[in-house]
Amino acid sequence: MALDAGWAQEWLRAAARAVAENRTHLMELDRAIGDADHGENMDRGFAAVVAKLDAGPPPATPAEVLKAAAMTLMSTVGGAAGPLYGTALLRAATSLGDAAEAQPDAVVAMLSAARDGIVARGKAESGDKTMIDAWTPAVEAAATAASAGAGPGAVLAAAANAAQAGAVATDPLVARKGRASYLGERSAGHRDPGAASTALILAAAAEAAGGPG
Amino acid sequence: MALDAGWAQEWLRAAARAVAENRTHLMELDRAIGDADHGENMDRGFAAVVAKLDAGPPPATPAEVLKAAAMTLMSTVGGAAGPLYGTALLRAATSLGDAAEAQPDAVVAMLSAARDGIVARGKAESGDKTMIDAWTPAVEAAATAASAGAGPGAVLAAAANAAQAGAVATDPLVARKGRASYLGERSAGHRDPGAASTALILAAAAEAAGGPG
Amino acid sequence: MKKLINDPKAVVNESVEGFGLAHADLVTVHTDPLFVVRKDAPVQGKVGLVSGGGSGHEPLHAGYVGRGMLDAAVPGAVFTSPTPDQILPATTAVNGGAGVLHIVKNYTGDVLNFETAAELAAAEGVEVRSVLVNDDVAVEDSLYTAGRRGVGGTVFVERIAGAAAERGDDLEAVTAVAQRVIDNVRSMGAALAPSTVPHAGVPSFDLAEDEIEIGIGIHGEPGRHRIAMENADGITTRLLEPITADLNLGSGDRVLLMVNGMGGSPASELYIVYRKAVALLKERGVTVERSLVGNYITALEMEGASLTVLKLDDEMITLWDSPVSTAALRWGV
Amino acid sequence: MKKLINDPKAVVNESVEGFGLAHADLVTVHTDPLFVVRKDAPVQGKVGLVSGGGSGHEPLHAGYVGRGMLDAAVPGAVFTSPTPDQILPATTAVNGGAGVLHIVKNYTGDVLNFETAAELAAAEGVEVRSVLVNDDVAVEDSLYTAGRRGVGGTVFVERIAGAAAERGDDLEAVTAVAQRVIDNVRSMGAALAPSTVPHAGVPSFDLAEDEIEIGIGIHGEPGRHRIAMENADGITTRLLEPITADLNLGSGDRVLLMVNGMGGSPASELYIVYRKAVALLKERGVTVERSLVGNYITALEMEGASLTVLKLDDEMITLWDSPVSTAALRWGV
Ligand SMILES: Nc1ncnc2c1ncn2[C@@H]1O[C@H](COP(=O)(O)OP(=O)(O)O)[C@@H](O)[C@H]1O
Ligand SMILES: Nc1ncnc2c1ncn2[C@@H]1O[C@H](COP(=O)(O)OP(=O)(O)O)[C@@H](O)[C@H]1O
Ligand SMILES: [Mg+2]
Ligand SMILES: [Mg+2]
Ligand SMILES: [Mg+2]
Ligand SMILES: [Mg+2]
Repeated sequence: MALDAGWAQEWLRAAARAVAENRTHLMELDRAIGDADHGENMDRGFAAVVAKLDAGPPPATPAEVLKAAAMTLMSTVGGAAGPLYGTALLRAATSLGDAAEAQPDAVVAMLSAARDGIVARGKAESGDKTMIDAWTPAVEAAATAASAGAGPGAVLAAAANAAQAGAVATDPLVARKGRASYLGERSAGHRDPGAASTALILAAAAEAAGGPG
Repeated sequence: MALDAGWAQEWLRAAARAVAENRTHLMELDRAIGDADHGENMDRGFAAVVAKLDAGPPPATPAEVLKAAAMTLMSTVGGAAGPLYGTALLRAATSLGDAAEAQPDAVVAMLSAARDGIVARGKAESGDKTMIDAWTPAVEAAATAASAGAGPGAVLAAAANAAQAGAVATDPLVARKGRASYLGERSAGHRDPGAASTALILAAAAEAAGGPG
Repeated sequence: MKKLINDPKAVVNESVEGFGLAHADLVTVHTDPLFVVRKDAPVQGKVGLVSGGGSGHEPLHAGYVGRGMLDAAVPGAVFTSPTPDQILPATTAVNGGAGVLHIVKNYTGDVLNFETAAELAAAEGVEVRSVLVNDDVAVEDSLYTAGRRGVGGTVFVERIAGAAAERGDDLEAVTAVAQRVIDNVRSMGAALAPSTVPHAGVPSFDLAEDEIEIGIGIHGEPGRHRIAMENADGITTRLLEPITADLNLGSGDRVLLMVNGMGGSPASELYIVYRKAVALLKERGVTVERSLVGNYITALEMEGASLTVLKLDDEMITLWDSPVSTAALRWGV
Repeated sequence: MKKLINDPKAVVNESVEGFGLAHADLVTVHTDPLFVVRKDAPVQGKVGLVSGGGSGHEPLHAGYVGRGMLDAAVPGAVFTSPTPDQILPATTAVNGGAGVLHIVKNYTGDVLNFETAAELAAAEGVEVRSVLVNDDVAVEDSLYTAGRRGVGGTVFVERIAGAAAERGDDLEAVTAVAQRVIDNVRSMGAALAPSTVPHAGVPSFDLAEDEIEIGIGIHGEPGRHRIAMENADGITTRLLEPITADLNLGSGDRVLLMVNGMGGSPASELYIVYRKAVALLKERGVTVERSLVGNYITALEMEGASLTVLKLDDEMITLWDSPVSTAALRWGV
């Protein structure tokens, strides 16, 4: 499937489904090292995104879809994740410009812009046990896939796999940013909820692209 | 043993031991249909009585002992039981007058005066599921024993046995006085804590008398 | 049992001592025997107001000692009424020559201990009157029982009678307005989870995860009956109905409404209950003129809430609004 | 999970609605987006004070809206910071031409959302400053982490900056005094039992019958470490030591002391903690000039308490004592 406005819509709808299915799981992760609201926040936000998509006229470009989603997340998620995902999608939209569809290089640029937006807002570095630990390997894997000549779907699939591995790799880390950092050493041995939701969202992007294509 | 000042002291000390041993039991009874403090209140009060006896010069008459105990209970037990037992012992003391020791008829009169004092203050009738349901059969049994020619120890033993039977007989009753009355029908199926403590106290009186004598 | 306490037997003394330290501008704490009086007691020429009862209901009663409310509070052991040897000196300490009113919650223990203290005070030449608060509609009022309990309405009686005393009403008038509040106030409560008396060490009743107690008192007693868990609107309706029925509230009536937390429920939940109670009263044409939402008469850390409704007249509103300066209620000063 | 709520998703809206009904004399509640402003907002020529954060900390923040304290409170979902689309209209609604101060508790979510709102407000021509409250000594302060959390100190910042704004200080001066409070205030808390977030439905951590959490925050997060249950004096000492050390408190220092209940602990226990805290401070030659004991910044129905100590100067005392009229703090009016 071409990564057009239809794909972008399907991405967000698939993400909303994934977040809803994993609401309790994300809440459990956040309960262990945070305040138990990540699943609820993300579910509330993505449900609002879907409502927004349902209500509005079909946007013409993927950037328009992502921008609308960004604004909705920003005003419905709250907490740390709201501004971070909001900024990520806003930067992703800006990076896509008014292209009708995204080619592999544009996908890499989009993911990179999203990651950079999160860093700009949250100031986290790799290894701080945040969603950045899922985004950065995702961007790197996407870049590698794209330079190896993969199609847009395969680039997204590579990103999704790396994000998932990155999320798993947060398990042993001691948090240095976000709410989990208050726990100090006690944060080790638990997966970062934001990294886990990033993996879900990127898997949704790949799923919406219909696999390698 | 003659029912003299020494007996009265020993009665209260034995009662204090019995109440201390049954503190949790009395609290459990009160927890079921009241506010879970009867054991604590009685234990606090009788411990204070013992401390008072230990501190003071040995009183000359049983009435003096009972009067001191009455005042102490009144100012340390609190709740419903404090004024009721305080009044009971005060009236008991008054009934004994300045006799050096109590004969069987005086024992009956003493128990009867105590019971009447509780009724005067608390206005409970037989069957209201209160300590009266232990006191009244105790008075009756004591009177029967005395008119049958029993000695003072045997009169007290008869009173104690009847009080215990009276306490058991409160089990099926629906409370109409005291805190248990707030429960209405739900108070049935539980023993009244005040009736149970009355049985303990009268058993202590008999014990202090050293059995039928 | 996990509690922020040292020795279960020292709970009341240490707590009241801390209270005295925190509110040294308002009260003086007497120990041995234990009672709390208004800093400037006795106020000459003013009727003195004394209340008291078992501890564990904080801020009741010590939290209501101060200008425009109580002159003295007498704390008993936890959930156990105080003894006459405490009530008597509290009574004489606040007698400014105009007599003293005892505000007694209707529990056998409180009634008997205050009764004895009043007799002793009278013997010392202090004129003492008593009123008996019995506002809990969960308990049937009958000549053959101990009658209804005194619960949330006590706060209103202490405040409104306190205001009347403060403006200089005599003992008869203060007693009369206290009785008028009692005649027009009703309450009912529900518990979601029990409390644990420190010296008992176990919860005062056991409740399944999907059950609640309706018609509880403030001493951790079980309630009148147990029902399956309901939502806030449902519970509010269940508590308010018997109150409005008993007070015969109807169109045009004005009320003072208290949504009281039992000690362990968050304030946010009390406001959800308040929202529904106001709506239900409005449906009947009843106006909520004044209100209190918060922990005003508690049962340690019990989870739950009670509703108290007072049918107001103009004088009660004036008295309610007059200045009050206590640890737990303060306005106008 | 048993709570006095209807729909877990409606908790915040219904609760704030009830709050608005109960305190209609003090505040106006705006819904969609949700925020609470002082009845007479905007006060012309006065610096506007806005705070906010996740709900579940009641009375913080809406309970502190009114004369001498906040102009607006912005409630997020339970334990979740509010969003810029709520904070922005609250900010413009209380701008009386003298600019607006955002009082932000130091949590990533609050920081980011207030930051965005401040940018948007600036774009609309409103002068906005921000202060970051970070008083929790349980958390290590480091350049490489999110830094210390904002907890109990927030109440003091809101009150003292609110008093400065009320007397007419300009934005720079109000910001400066707020920062001075932040620089001199420290807190630490302990939990005996966790709370349950309505939408989560399970307690936010599990604690054995003989364990307590030391160094907890106000969001139901687990604390820094877990220890075996201790008595009130022991826990108080454990909480106070790091505070006095961090503030370097010594002989002659004067402090404002708050013993704050986390929501589910009875007031009587807080006074036992207060008693010990005062004694410990006295040992060091520190005088408790002013104090608060009660539920001022909570974590739903969590059982436990926190201590907050502010090193006072004369101006802070003057500001603290000036009139305040909010739902949860009221004196002098
Ligand atoms: N400074 C940061 N940079 C990047 N990600 C962060 C930062 N702070 C927190 N996060 C992410 O946000 C997630 C928590 O989101 P959420 O639970 O919704 O918000 P909150 O922590 O405010 O409750 C964390 O798991 C982490 O991945
Ligand atoms: N009106 C009364 N007449 C006689 N006994 C009473 C009356 N009211 C209560 N009691 C007795 O007091 C007992 C309760 O005592 P206690 O628990 O110490 O006081 P409280 O009920 O104030 O907590 C009851 O079990 C009952 O036997
Ligand atoms: Mg979270
Ligand atoms: Mg009892
Ligand atoms: Mg009792
Ligand atoms: Mg959160």
